[in-house]
Amino acid sequence: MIPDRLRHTGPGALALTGFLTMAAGPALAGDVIWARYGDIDSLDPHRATSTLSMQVWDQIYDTLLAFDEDGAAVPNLAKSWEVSDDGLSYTFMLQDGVICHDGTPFGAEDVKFTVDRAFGDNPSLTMTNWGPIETVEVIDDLTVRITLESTFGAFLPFLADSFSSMVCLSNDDDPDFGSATAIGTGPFKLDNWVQGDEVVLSRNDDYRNFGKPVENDGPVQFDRLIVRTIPEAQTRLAALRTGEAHIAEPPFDDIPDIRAEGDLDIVVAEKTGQNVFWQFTISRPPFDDIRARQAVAHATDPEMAIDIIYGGLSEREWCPIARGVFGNDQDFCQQYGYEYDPDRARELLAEIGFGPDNPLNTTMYVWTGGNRHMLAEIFQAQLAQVGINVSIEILDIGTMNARVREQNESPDDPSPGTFDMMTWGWYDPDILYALWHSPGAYSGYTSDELDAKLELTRELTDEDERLEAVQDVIRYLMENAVHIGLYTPGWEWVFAVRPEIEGFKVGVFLHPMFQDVRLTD
Amino acid sequence: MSETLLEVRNLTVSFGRGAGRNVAVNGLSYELARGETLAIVGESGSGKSVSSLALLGLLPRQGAQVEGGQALFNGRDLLTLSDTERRKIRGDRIAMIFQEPMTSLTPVLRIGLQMTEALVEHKGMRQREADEKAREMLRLVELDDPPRRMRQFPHELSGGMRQRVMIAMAMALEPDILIADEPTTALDVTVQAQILDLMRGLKDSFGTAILLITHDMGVVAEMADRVVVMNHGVKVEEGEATALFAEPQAAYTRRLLAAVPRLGALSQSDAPRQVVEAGAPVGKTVLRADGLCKTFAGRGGLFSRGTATVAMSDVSFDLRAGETLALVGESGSGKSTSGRAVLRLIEVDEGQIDLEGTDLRRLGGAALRRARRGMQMVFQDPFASLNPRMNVGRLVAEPMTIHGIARGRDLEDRVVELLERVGLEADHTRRFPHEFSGGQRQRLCIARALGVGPKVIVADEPTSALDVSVQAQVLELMLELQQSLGLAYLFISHDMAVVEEMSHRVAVMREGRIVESGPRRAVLNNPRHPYTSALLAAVPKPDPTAVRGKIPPLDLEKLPMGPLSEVEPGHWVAT
Amino acid sequence: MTTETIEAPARPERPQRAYAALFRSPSGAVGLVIVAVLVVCAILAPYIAPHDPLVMAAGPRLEPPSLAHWMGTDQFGRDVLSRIIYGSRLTLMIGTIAVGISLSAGLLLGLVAGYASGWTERVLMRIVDVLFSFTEIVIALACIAILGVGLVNAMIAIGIASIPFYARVTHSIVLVEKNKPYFESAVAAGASHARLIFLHLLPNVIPTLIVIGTLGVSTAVLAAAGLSFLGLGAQPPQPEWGFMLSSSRDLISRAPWMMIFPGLAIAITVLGFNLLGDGVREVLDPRQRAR
Amino acid sequence: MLRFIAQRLVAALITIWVATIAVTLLIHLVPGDPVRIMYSGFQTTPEQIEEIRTRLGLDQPVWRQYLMYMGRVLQGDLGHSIVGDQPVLTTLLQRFPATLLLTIASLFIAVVVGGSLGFFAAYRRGTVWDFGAMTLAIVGVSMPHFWLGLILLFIFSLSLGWLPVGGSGFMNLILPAMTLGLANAAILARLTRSAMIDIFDQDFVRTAQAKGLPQTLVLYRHALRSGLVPIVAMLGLQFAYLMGGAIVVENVFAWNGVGRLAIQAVFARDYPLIQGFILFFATVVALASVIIDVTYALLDPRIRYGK
Repeated sequence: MIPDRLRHTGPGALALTGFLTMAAGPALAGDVIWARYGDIDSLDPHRATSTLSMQVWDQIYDTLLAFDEDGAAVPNLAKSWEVSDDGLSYTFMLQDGVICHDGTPFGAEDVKFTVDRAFGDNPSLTMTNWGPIETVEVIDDLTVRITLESTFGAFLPFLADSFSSMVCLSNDDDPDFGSATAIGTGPFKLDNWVQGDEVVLSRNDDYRNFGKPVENDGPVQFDRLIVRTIPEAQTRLAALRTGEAHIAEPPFDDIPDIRAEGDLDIVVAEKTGQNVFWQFTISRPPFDDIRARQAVAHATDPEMAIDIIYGGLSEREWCPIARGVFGNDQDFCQQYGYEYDPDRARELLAEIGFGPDNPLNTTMYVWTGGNRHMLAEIFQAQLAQVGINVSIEILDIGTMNARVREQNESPDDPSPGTFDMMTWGWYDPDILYALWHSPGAYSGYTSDELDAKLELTRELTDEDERLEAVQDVIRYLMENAVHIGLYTPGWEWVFAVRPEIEGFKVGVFLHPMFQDVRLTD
Repeated sequence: MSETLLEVRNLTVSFGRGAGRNVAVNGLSYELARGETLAIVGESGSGKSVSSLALLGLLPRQGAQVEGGQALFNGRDLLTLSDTERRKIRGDRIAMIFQEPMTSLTPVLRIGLQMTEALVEHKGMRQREADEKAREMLRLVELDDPPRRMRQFPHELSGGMRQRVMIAMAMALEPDILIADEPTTALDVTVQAQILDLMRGLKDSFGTAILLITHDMGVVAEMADRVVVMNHGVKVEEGEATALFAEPQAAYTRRLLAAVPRLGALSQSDAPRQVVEAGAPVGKTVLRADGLCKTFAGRGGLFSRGTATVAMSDVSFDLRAGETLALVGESGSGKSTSGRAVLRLIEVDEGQIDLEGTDLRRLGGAALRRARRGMQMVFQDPFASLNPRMNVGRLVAEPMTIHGIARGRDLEDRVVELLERVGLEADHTRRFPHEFSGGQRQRLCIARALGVGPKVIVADEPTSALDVSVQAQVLELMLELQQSLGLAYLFISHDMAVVEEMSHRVAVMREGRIVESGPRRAVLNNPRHPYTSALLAAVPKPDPTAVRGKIPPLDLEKLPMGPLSEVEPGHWVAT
Repeated sequence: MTTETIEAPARPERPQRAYAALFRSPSGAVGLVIVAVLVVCAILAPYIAPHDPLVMAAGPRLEPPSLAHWMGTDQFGRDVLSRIIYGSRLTLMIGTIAVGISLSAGLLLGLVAGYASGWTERVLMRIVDVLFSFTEIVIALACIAILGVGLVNAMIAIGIASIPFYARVTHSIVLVEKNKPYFESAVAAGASHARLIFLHLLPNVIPTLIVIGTLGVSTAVLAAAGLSFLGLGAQPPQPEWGFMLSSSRDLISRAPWMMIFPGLAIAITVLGFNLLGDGVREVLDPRQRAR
Repeated sequence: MLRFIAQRLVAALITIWVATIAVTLLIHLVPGDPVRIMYSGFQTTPEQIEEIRTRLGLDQPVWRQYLMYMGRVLQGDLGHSIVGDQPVLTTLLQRFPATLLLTIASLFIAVVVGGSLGFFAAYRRGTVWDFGAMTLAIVGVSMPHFWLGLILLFIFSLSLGWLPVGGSGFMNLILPAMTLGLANAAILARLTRSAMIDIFDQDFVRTAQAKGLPQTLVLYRHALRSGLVPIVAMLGLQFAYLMGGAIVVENVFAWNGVGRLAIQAVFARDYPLIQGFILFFATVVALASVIIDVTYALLDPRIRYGK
């Protein structure tokens, strides 16, 4: 099975957990409190995949490369690199004088430790995303060479992502690493993690920024960052209003009011790489017929739904990969897309024998949280208009993925096939390979033709050639109604910020950055 | 003996209101003189307890109300006193002891505290003085080691000891009146005798008047100076005890006295009264129990064994057709266990049970069920021994249905026949057990047992839950059935007088063993075992003229409890 | 006071009179009325409900209670009253199915254990006791962890979770009944196992179980609403009351009616079954009025 | 007495032991492949799945798995959670104090409110007061606690602003403890009432009255002291109920206890965490009931000085 990455899993994804947590230690003058609906899963970047975790790793660890404002991978801890002619060997030259939180210098051994660890006995959950790495060699203290088994177009972007966070060698053999301790080179040191409650981080005075798109390249300009879990949206808002929190995701329904009041700033992340799309059980009726899939696509109106639920905070996304990701082009995708057209949907259904007297009955799976269940209820009502009776099952992401795979793998099941609002966040079109190259992340639709097209997107390293290959895949997926984009982004992308906080920004692919944050009165 | 201490006039107590009103005591009047013992006697529902509870304001808080009358004590009407004033009299001037010594003491408080709190409350004593007084009282009621008793909790004492504590507690304040509500009913007969002795002694030394409430004419005869007889809430007769026993005036009293079984009435005959002309003679042996042993394991944990109780040890007897063998003993003697064991309602550990040549212990499942046809049981509590959800017709028919004796029309006829046989009516078949009185229910049980034509009936205290008048009728029925049908009875009872009336042979049990057995006449007239003698001596006689001496204490440790040996033909005594 | 029992006149224990008696018990009467209203709502939902419970935009979104929408509308503009009326169907279904599962299994276990005695009884009841001490919610959570989220699974989970309780109740009644002389009398009469169990024990166990089962419906409704509230039970667009409560949480200050009415519906229903259970108990066993 | 404690401890150990069997079986009752369900959220190759299966011991026969699991449990190792790979025992222990605090605070409220209400109703049996108290109690029993919680929250936090909406300080404890405590006070009031009515009907209360003791002495020394035994005995079960109730209430008020963790674990199908939770819960409840049993044994001389 292939890389898939979820920036959305984790138990924190429940919107139903409760009303607030104004926790433990007293907040101090130099503290910035960031309230979120859920907690991190682990301090170890190899042990979790949730966006909530990743956004905290960003503060503790640093990466060899970094994404610039456009999503291109640029030098960071690695000041430069060389690629061998066959494209299999990368030699990274590291910045001098970078210091880990425990005071040890950061160097090639730490890089080797991190990569080896990702492929070790208890490998990283994102091991396959690292690419076909064969060896890591320490050339000298500040030079490290990574050799691949085959060319890998997404290798460099991966090294800019949080999953490749550089873990210092000093963590080796520490049994508490990941649950109580974490040593990196990022802008904050870990003070304390109270599970389910808060992560307390304090400023790393040795921190220097090399590649992130921020103005302040030195240490952050406040003392502590307290990342607090407040599951209930209303409570987060209350905390924001009373000053018990500085930054928080507000309830969507309240955003127009907040904007109108003008006390709090609303920061909306762009180029998140997040995508929500339809995926079907193609292995059995009714969705083995393309017309059934197209009917669903024509019968649903994502624009109207996201307008009701998110009030313009999300956008219609025509492509199978989200805005900001290499290869995304709305105009290109729209020509193969499916407009809202209930009459067309009815026609298609009639062609395959469904009608008002014989409705199509099926089930839609939806991932919990982020108001997606409400969106699903709207889609359910829209589908009912054309004679598709849908029952909704709201599942946590793990169960949902398992269920989808199970559906795809049981072509002989007599019950009707299902479809789902699938969710992904990724920084590279390599995601399509993960999803649809046989056997496919969900054991879903595969074909030799598609496999060949996808292999090409991995092996090609030339940008133009790769773009053409990627769009070829997109066209194929859309024409066959296999992967139909709905909207972007889908989770953890709206922040309300108190006025005394200046300079908070969220970079591409949802990396929040505190380097420029200043507390004013 | 002349000064009137308490004068009750026209006392009326009722339960419930409106349509559900039920008068428990109706216009009761009596006087109690200083130092005398007045017995209020009656059967259940006569209102005897209610009337005395009403005096002290101790009626159940819900439902019961005093509707009228007066109770003058020292010139004041107890019934109209305020709660506080009545409380001051209660326990101080008028004390009370109850029937159930096992539950009448607060389980979580030490004896010492319970004995002294009234002294502290009423006499204003300091704790130390009160303790001293309590110890003295405990000595007076003949409890050993009073200081230790004071520190104990009620559960550490036996029933008899608790009743002594209750008496000591009541008498400690030297009350004018002691109300004793069935003070010995829950006790074994030997303990009862001791408690009655004790009460008599204390009364004499303190000069306390006793209001004794009881159903037992023997106790009345032994204790009372004067007697008030009640029936259905009304006083039917009042008089000096000797006169009342000698010449009862009211018809009810006469009936009551006639129904009381008197020990010794049949001392000159070998067999029970003949109630049927040419009754079936005693035949050959139908049931033989040999060497029955049963030990109940105590409830223990994984690591700890519970204390085991030996319920039966080497119990052997036989029973012939048309004969009654009585198993006699006090509570815990193993008599009921033996009765159940022969029916295999309890599995014995060892021994043989032989019913007409079949070893019941070897039978299993269907064979055992078939064999049960030969032996039926009548239980003590007629209220619980009939399934409340089955109507009488089905109840009586059930054993016959089980054994396929009759069906359809035939079955119905037989049910009616049986009902009539035991003195009930044919149209009772559609009724349910709760619509019948205790005596009627016991008749139903008997009818049910008779249906399958058993050889043996095990009757476990069949009349001890019944009033004496009802008891007499049921016993009469049982005799009649035995003599006309040739039934063998294994008759289990604690009541020596009933045993005498019913049995041909007697086996006396104590602590799981038979200590003496033999022909009834031999055993009762000429007991060879000290325990049998003590049992017989302790039975109160319903005759105020018969003066019984104080019963010498039994040395329980030294009682012979070994194997039986034959002292005369058929008469066996433990050695 | 055993010899002179101040005995109330024998009470009829038969069902024919029970209904009449139920009306004489005030709590029973109130409970019966509530439950009857609930049943009527469930049966006649399509005729009573002013709107389709599932149709969005039956009115404006988040409209406070008004003449058109007596209990207001939810975030999709669905009529809250109609959803509550239709919700009664789910509630009754939950109650009966969950209690059906636990009652039948518990009855069987309790009867077998109580009747069998010996090792069978000790082992069975030890297991039941242990499960009982886990508490129902934890067993229900374990079942849902196994079966997955959903209303049907929640019903099954609640049903399974209460089995130990019903088994204990049944077992204790069986023990009491088995030690009553009438049972021994039937044994002595030579009754077969089947006769003893079905003609003697069962009829005497059932009345208490009717009480426990009626009270159990209220527990089951409460538990199912709780699970749905946590998101482990009903799924959209099911108008399940607990689920409606849970979706009101984000809107609690903007649309308190979305929180008030479903909660009220649950509380009244549960109250109804509790009162009915108490009433039935009073009728069947006047002495137990205290409990 | 020592034997009594030993018996209760053995019973508790049996409970815990059965719990270990139950949790081992739990994972096998899952329809489908539990490893795949657990790890489906991650990019896992078939080889990895097999590797995980081996690591979790799920490729072994059940009895073997059980022995392995017991071996680890005895060393205090409840395994690692799937989400975040955190040590389960540490995670539970970190959250447990909050749950314990909530449970004890609610038990206190339940006992004080419910106990006195029930005692009062029993004493005034059959009066308007009794009727009122019992009406209150049955309404309380019928009220879903999550709804009560929301209402209290709406009134005291959102409308009046008197109390914070959640968190872990004392002020934050008030609402959840009230919610859980009041809901159980209603149950306890009914239980106390019937226990006290039983006591008031006992012969020894009549004996105490017959002695002419003042009513307060009869009530408190004789009736209440005796009534405490059955009432305290009920608290063992109440504690378990409260622990169970805490699971829901913690989720209403975002109280950071094991209950909230458990619900998250169920959602995420994090079986090691669910197993750990059930075992942990069973252990706590079993030990609590030992403590409560010993307490009531101390109150009851029949056990204290008995066999």
